[in-house]
Amino acid sequence: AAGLAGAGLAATATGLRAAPPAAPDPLITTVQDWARTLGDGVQARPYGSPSQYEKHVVRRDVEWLTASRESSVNFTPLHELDGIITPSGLCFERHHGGIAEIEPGKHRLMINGLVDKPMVFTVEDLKRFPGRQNHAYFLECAANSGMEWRGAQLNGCQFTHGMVHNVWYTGIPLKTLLDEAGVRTNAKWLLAEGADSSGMTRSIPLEKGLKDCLVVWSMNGEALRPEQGYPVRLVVPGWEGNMWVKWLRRIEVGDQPWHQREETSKYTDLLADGRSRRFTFVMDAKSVVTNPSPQAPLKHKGPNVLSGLAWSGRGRISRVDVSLDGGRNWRSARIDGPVLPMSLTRFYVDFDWNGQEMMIQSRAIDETGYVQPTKDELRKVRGVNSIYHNNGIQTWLVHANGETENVEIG
Amino acid sequence: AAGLAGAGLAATATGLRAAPPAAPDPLITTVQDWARTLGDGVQARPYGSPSQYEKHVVRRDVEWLTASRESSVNFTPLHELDGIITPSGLCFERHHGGIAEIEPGKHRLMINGLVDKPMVFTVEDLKRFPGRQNHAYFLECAANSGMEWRGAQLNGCQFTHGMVHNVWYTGIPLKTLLDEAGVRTNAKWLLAEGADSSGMTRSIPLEKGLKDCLVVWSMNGEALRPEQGYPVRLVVPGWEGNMWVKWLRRIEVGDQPWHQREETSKYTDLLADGRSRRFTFVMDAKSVVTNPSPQAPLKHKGPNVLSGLAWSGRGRISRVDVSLDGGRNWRSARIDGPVLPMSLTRFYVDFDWNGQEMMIQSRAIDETGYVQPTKDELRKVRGVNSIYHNNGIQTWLVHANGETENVEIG
Amino acid sequence: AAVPAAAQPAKTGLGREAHPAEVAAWSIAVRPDGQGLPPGRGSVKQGEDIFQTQCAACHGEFGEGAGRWPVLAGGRGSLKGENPEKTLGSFWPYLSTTFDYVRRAMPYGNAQSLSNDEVYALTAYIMFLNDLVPESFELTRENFTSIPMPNVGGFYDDDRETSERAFWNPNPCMSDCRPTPPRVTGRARVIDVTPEGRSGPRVE
Amino acid sequence: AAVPAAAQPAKTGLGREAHPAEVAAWSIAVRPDGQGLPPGRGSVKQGEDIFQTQCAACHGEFGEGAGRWPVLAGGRGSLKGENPEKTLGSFWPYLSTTFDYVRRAMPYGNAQSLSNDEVYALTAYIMFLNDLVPESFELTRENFTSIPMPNVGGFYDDDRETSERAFWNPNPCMSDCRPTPPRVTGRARVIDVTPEGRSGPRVE
Ligand code: HEC
Ligand code: HEC
Ligand SMILES: [Ca+2]
Ligand SMILES: [Ca+2]
Ligand SMILES: [Ca+2]
Ligand SMILES: [Ca+2]
Ligand SMILES: [Ca+2]
Ligand SMILES: [Ca+2]
Ligand SMILES: [Co+2]
Ligand SMILES: [Co+2]
Repeated sequence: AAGLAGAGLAATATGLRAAPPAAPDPLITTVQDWARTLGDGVQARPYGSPSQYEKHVVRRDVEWLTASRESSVNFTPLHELDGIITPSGLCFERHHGGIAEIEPGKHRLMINGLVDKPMVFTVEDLKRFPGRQNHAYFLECAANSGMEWRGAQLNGCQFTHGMVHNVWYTGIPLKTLLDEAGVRTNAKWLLAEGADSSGMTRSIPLEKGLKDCLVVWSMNGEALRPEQGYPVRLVVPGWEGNMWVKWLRRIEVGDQPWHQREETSKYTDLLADGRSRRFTFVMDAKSVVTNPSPQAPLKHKGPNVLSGLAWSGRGRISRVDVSLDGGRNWRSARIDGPVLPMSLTRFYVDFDWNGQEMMIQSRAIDETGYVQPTKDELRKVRGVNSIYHNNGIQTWLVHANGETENVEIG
Repeated sequence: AAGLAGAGLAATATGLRAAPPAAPDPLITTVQDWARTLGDGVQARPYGSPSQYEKHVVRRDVEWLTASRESSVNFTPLHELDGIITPSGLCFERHHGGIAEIEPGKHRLMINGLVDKPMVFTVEDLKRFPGRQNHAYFLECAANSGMEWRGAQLNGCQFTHGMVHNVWYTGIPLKTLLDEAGVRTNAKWLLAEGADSSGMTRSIPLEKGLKDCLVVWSMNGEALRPEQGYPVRLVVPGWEGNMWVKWLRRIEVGDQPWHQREETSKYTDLLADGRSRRFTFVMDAKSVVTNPSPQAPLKHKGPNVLSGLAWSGRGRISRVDVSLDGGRNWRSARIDGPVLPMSLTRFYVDFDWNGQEMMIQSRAIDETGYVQPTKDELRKVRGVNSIYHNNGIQTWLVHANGETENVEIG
Repeated sequence: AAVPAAAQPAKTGLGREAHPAEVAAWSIAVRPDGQGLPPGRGSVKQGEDIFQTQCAACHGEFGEGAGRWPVLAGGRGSLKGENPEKTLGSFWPYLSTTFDYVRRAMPYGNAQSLSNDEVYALTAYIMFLNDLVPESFELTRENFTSIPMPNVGGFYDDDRETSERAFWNPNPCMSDCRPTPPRVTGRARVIDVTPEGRSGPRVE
Repeated sequence: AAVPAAAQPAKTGLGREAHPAEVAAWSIAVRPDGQGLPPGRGSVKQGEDIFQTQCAACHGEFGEGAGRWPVLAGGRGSLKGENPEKTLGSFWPYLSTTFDYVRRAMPYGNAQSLSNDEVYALTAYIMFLNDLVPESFELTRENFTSIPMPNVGGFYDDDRETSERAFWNPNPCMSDCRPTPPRVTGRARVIDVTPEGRSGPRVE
């Protein structure tokens, strides 16, 4: 394990602690304003926001990506977060007709098609169904990392990997509503449709709909945010985010897929031979080191914490390996926090940095034994025209001065 | 189980579904504005907020409770939430000198007293320690439900039980910092001190500090909110909220408790004989039905979901029982979502309501076998002057019209 | 025909039956086999007029796309190249998708404002722009499924669990996994298209 | 005296040693045994002057509390009654708590602005208001721990796990747990002190 010798992965004691400063720190020896005068009282902030010193922690977009911000995307600032849950205000946004602002009393959810009786539900109806459930699931856009197929393009994990979030949902199984309407025996597919101005639609195999899809009205404990489908969205665990229809207004039951625009023109994976895979629903296991990363460079020699996220649409993460030398040598990371199926999973490597250049990578392994491939392994089987489902191993080059950049290695 | 017959706890089918309306719903047959025109694009909301239709979901205070809002409390709207996690913007606030607004680069954390060397850490230092951890813990103010000792007083679970929240924390064990400073063998107590204008202090047994206390900088994935101690707070799992010192600036190590104002004048439990219990740290098992409740009355006969929260400072919740007839008959609720030690736990009872009056109660049982007592059982052993640690069973009276009120029963 | 499932799960009685007019109003999805197509018709000529008024500003007079707005025509033969252009003509397997999507989502910002005849006409015009039909063509519910689509055979269902079986690996290499140290072959920095953090949007 | 622990855990080297002046600046906690008391002194008389200027607006001229601001004097003998009043005289077990708290937190809104002598004087004055010392009294570091406190014996450590052992119950009753149906004995509605939801604060 030669490559590990220089930048030791083990947290070993690094000599003596720093001596006291020659002069005392005036931030300690003088009474600061916040320790003397009264700050804001209760009810200054009936609904609280982050500190004024955290204004840089925001979703960001890449303006040149799209023609209009109403059909566009912004990105979760993964490098500023910790744990496994994404704060609701920072969950990346992807709209196709802007944010539908729907008064919940005016929202309707219809189940029609191959059912005994077509049904209409209000949001209040949904909240009265037995069997309400809570789950944390990741939602990843199939186009996450899509700009990186041909090589390193964007300098920051917010942009390369930030089309993912992980949220606690409360709702009822979609099966409950299908049972209420009575699904006919020849049914095989569902069409989920949104109430927004793109009328977003996706075909979903009935089997998935009956297995673990949820109709939810709550995220991270409170009502869904408008950007995330308020008042009702579909949750399709482990499958590509585009299918998690927001502002869900209709489920049609049928015996064939609909081949909608979002499953033909988009979200099909063009391979090198000019043919395309379709219905590539499941998100393969993936991971990214969020710290250090280009937006969060290393600042100190000595003890440091490397941290990152791993996830798999096929179930639980069973292991994450980290390399500091571009994939020559690997060590398994420490996973902390809950390891839930189809949920982001947090990993850490506590390491000492002696200032030498590093090529940091992470590699997720899930409970099915799938091992996150390198980008080159992926390109070998898919070419570079796929747009979607780029789960290749990311490389961050850390320079001697701590600066960190997105690189391709060969 | 006579009392259950009228308002059956079991979710049984209630006859036929409603027929289609005579006229179609225009909300369906006409194209709504949100399905036609473009809504806000990405980056209209770099840090998102709840829907304009959720403005009633806020922390609220009780103005007559305190002389000034800078030393006061507001309450989590428990009846509007679901799952186990409290959104950061809705976590109740309790300040003693208002919200300290601290620039993180100017914050210092000192460890002094019975240590080999007194130490000073910056926030950046903390983030470089090995062994970073993530945990969800409830924080309950010892005075939660304190207004209810002499009888039903406030009409809403937000006010009777809203001094509790449940948050994911990221940080390091306090032990890590104590080890770094080197705790002397005669040390027995810690003093935790805040940087706010109340200089908040609490004595904490060293044993607890070494066992599971955390020094954290992150809540629910992002930086602590200013109201919750940004940039650094102490986490004291299962123990009363006042000890979880916010804006943590100092840990002093000593061989005796300090008997500070918050552990003598306040947070001691005056009993009927005029003597007081002190150092009543642990929060006994407790629960509350959040829906229905006075602020969230029943609106429909037929299927309904009763929901609530249970928690214990001694570990995991093992069971929650619910009664609809004021405690004559009980049935165990369905627990959904993670059951974590010293964390809020969500329970549900799916039931059919025929419109009859109900007296709803819940009873938490934890893994140590502790059973949440009735209010009268509690008063028998504590009197009514305790202020703190009121974990008695709450009764909601649901009227035939669904209105729900806070009552005492005898 | 559809038959009810044998063992029906218990119903709660929540919700209500939909009115037939409600189902009709929201049943705008169209399938490749024509299921969901409304009655109606529209010609290339009619489509051209509507397109120039309501669509060309974004998609270009000939569907070539204005600025970064989507291209709707051309791209035939581009799928294996450096810059695949995916249009109705070059890529889309079914015509129904165009009808369905234009009806539900276009014109952008004024969705669901077109009549069924207008959608037939626009679909016909986009087909014409892609050289799939002559200028004289009229599209109807009746002839809808008879138009051959060039790339209909270009798709197959997800086969990753077999074709990418090698990614399931019980013994991923842990040490000395490559003979030579890696070298940098590309840098995002050089491309320089990352938004500057400091000039990004701010929450005030 | 303090000795280092036998098996020292590994150090990371993070942080730095504190400067003695830093430790001194932040070591404002005072214990019942006098540990932490700074040198200094102050008389009831001196305390009265400061109290009337800086404290009486909230706490009242005689510590009786203005409006809902805290009461600082009186309450002796009230602890078993309907309205216990907890003051230095009636409830607080240790004098050190007053010194410590006034120094760190008062006057409210201008904390940590008093000199040590002023805090000694104010503590003396609050003792006087509580009839614990005569008007001529001067408090010093030296005599600090010699003043008897009325309720020092009124506290004992948490004993819930023994005194409330009955709350651990392996078989809580599940049915017919009370002979008669419960009746309502009190209603929050009657007291009517709940803030109205609709008039509550709004997020705009
Ligand atoms: C103001 C700009 C604008 C106008 C006007 C407009 N479109 Fe579009 N069109 C778009 C955008 C943006 C998209 C992509 C939306 C998305 O993916 O979220 C799109 C997508 C499409 C697509 C799918 C393209 C693909 O490759 O998937 C078709 C077909 C289309 N438009 C047809 C039309 C027609 C027909 C009209 C006129 C009736 C029209 N558009 C008017 C902006 C416009
Ligand atoms: C502007 C109002 C205000 C002024 C002026 C003020 N106080 Fe206070 N005092 C308070 C409040 C409010 C509290 C309770 C704070 C809390 O619990 O968060 C308090 C608490 C106290 C307590 C503890 C009471 C208890 O029962 O626990 C003491 C002792 C005290 N003040 C002494 C003083 C002294 C001495 C001064 C002047 C040097 C002073 N106060 C000036 C508002 C004031
Ligand atoms: Ca201030
Ligand atoms: Ca930060
Ligand atoms: Ca609009
Ligand atoms: Ca609500
Ligand atoms: Ca640049
Ligand atoms: Ca009133
Ligand atoms: Co896909
Ligand atoms: Co207590």
